[in-house]
Amino acid sequence: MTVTERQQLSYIAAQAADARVNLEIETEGMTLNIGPQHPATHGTLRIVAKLDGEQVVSAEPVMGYMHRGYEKLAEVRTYPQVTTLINRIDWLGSFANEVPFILAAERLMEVEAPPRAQWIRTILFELSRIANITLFLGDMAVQVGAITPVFFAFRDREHVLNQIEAATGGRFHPNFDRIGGLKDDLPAGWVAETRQAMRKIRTFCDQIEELVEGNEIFQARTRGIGVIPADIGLSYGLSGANIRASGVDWDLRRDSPCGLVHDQVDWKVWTHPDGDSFARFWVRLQETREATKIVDQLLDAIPSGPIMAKVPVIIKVPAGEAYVETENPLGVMGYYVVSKGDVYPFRVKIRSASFSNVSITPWLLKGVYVPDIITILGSLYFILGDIDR
Amino acid sequence: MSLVPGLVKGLVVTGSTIVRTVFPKRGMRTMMPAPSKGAATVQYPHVKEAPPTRARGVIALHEGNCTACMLCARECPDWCIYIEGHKEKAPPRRAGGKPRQVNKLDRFDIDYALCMFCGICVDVCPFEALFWSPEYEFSEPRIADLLHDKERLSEWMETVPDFEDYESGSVAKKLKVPPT
Amino acid sequence: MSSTDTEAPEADAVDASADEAVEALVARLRITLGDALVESDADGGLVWVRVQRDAWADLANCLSHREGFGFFNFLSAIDWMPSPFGREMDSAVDNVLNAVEPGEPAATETGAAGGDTRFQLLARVNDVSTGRSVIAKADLPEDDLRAPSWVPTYPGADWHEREAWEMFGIDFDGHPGLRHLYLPGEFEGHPLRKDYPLLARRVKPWPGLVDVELMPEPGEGGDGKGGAS
Amino acid sequence: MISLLAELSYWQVTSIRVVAGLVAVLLVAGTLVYAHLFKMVSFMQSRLGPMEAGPYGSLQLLAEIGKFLQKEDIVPARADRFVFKAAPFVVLTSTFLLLVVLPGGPDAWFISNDLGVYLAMAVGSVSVIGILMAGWGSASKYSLLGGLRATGQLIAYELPLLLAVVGVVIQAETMNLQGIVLAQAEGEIFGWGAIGNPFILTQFAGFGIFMIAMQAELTQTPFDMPVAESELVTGYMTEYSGLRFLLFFIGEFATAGVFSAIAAVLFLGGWYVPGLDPADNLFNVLGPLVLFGKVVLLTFLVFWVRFTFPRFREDQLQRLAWKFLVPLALANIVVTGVLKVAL
Repeated sequence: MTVTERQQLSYIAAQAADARVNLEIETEGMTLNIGPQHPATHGTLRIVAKLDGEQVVSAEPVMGYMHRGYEKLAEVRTYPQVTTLINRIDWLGSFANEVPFILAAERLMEVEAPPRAQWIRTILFELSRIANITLFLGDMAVQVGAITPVFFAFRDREHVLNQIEAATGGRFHPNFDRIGGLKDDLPAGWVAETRQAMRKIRTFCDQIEELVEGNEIFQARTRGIGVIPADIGLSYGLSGANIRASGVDWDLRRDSPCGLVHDQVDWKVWTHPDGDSFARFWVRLQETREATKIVDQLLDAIPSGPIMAKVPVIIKVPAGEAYVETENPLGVMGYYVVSKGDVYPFRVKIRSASFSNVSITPWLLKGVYVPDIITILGSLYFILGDIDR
Repeated sequence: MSLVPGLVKGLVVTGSTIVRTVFPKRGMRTMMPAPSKGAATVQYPHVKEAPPTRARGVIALHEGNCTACMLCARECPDWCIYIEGHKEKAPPRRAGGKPRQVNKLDRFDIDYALCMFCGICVDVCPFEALFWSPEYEFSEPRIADLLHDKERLSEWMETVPDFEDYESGSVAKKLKVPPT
Repeated sequence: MSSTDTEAPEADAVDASADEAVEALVARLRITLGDALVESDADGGLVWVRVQRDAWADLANCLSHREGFGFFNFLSAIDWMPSPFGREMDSAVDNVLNAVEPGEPAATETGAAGGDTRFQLLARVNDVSTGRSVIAKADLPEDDLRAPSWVPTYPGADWHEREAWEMFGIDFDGHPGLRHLYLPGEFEGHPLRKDYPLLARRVKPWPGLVDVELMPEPGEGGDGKGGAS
Repeated sequence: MISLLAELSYWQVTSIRVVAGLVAVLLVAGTLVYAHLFKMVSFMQSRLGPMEAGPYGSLQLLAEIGKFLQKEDIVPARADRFVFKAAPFVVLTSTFLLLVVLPGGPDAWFISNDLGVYLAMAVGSVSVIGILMAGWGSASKYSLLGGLRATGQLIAYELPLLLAVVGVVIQAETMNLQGIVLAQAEGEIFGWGAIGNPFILTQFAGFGIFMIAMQAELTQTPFDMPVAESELVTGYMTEYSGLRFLLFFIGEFATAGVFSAIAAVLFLGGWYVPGLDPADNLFNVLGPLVLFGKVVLLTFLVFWVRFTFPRFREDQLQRLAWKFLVPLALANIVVTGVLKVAL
């Protein structure tokens, strides 16, 4: 775990600012309610920030404005019905939400999807990652004030969404994964179109690199802001690009591939030693590029065959407990499924990435300026549905 | 760090996007501005993008195939399908045979205000009575009007496209849409 | 994990060494925690350890500081009581509501690593450098739902414990501020307990209940995917 | 033209000037909104922008105005009502006052004041008071933060703005804006006078500083912290609705136009185009159009930058102003002064 000098310095600076805040000038604090209706909160997260001037003394996220109680709802739904719900957890990368749940159920049922289904699953998994992170790349820029990149992101994400829709029928809520395989096979011509979409995404990444990442103002706004040391990030449960940006070389796609075929292709896990907002942006940009490469390689080698294993008509999952986690666009997402041999899961614990990722904010926001709250929240990248579930 | 400042590169990116949007054909070679071709957006009510054939726009009902077996209503995660039916004697298939007992569909309503467009009902239907149509223009000013009955659902049957061919390597059976 | 490994012998070898590692880990934990470690289980890459409630914080300490499980994954709880509301959709079953003996915990039916009480804490930590992980469990007596907090060890447990507190009513000693996380402040009840009714399923009759004679075997649609494959 | 005006009575001249002023502000603001905010930015973002109202959406602005006029004029409960209501007018007043010193042709001007530059710089700061009033009077924390940011920022950027102009004043040897245009029209660059002497060529450093400071003065990205949609939810404008928001909106674009016009006068030769006689009566008609063209050009630059760049943080902005722009502007003055004396 490399904690660079810069990271340590920024960390010390942040801590010092924390101690300094109310000593320098004895002023009365102000409480600023950021959200629940605020452009930077991606929905309805609310941050109650106690300010001294423009400096944050303490910040406390308040959520639940969108709590839908999926863990309770899942208990009264059959296994195929649950995927309908969990599509809506991280609504920008919906397909990726289905995968760990289906894999957990498959593990309990001891069935395995045929290779073609695994392949297509992985492709769609990566496509939803691209669709998700593409929007982040534009959104992060809009958080620090540049308006145009987010339109580029919406424009080019469309190509990926079109492909997801052409294959699954749903733009945002595919509900395509089934226990034992997939709902349907790919339509003709899909592979070629997806390749083209991947080319467009790579062009988009180049544009973002020049428009946002290389921009001196963007760097001034993000470098050294919101530094997360690796060990602290881990103890808060940060995952995905957030922790890789702190130098932790950990990616479940590579380290424990379960049910997905990431181990069949040649790709790289990107890390950044700095742990600041810029590093998180940079890692995600590289990840998007890498994902297009993964998709390209997978498209070359989709095996032929069925897309559905033999499963009973009425799915009753044998009693047992299973936990499967995958490296979703936002980080580690896992489902702890407890079954009692019924058509309903007895208990589903949804481990969503954003919930843990955002839990570090009270620690992270101490001593920063108001604009940096937005930068840090933007760079942590959460989806409200993924926090509130 | 490259020699060209990132600020300038950014301006070039946005500037060239302006040029590409206004002069979509290979930059400035043809000097006719045609932004409506260069833009990524379409003017919706005038121009419509065709959704893919698989798009889950609205559920269409092939009434003749429905036997009111309730499977879709039971499997619906949102409980948004309402079916009522009764049994009826139908004339025999062949002359001289016994009269058959058929289930007649009285009511088949889908409450699209509740529907999550998951497609489970279409999947579980054993008699091929439900189909996805890419039709998406069925918004209503009042939420109660989103409860559509079987007549309306049957109208959408005409917009159901044929199933596409599968990508090479597939062994799945291609399905057919029954003629309305 | 093993389910996707294509080469069986190699997978076995991996499994064998993994099993040894798990055993060694459990043995080390047993040395530290002694009798407080009640049970352990391992299956397909997952490791469960069940400890006594009082050793809950010690377990976290041990896992974090000695064993290198630095990544806090999640913390939650399970209510093992079978739901008194039946399937929540069939009003016929619903009517039997009162006939069902409520609250009898099916403790013997609990899953991996067993359990004795209705409520069970559930947490998971990972070691990102080696890819190991442990799922921790602890039984909580129903009349005294409290457990030591993990926050001093894993600061990320803060919100998870708040969630468990409001969803199951479990108190965490040493937590810096147990207050509502998702639910409004004046909310009453603990929604994820099995005896908490899900109103959405009760205010409206199940539309699938309409009495129609069963059709000739719905299964004849083939492999159950009906019109799809 | 001057002879024509001389024959009219005072009230007639005044009304002509008022109408001209209104047209100059509203028409310019409207054109800028349509050309830049609606169309240029849309093309930059691969969209078409408004297309429904009028051909290519050209009447969209009217539709927007109609929409704003219909909306309720909400005053927050604990707001300082008078200050809150007056603030947009103060901002707009500053814009109109700026216009007064602008020459549109050899005889087409409102007032020809020998302290024109001085006046422009002075009344340009009045808008700060309006913004601070809006920020304070709204009784909203976001507005207050926005207002305070605006004040700190505008004060910081008045200085480089002023210092950048000093170089021009030294070179033109006058503070009369009309005189500055004529000095550019008749001047020569080191003895070469084919295109006159647009000060952008000799005062390029001053021009750069002026444009940066102007961007900050107009609170456009990368210096838009006072409005900062993603942080402060449009800052001092948060609580405004209806007509008063519209006034802020018009004020923003009109000020952009007027400041660009000042920049055009100071650095691009104002209403003059090279090759013609500046005393030609033609310029009384052509001049405003030429000036307008230059304004569109400069505002294009302003909005291009605005919609491309992210924004600075407040402390970074102050650092840029005090540590970079002010010293550079001072150095520019010194060099200009030395060259002026030496040559």
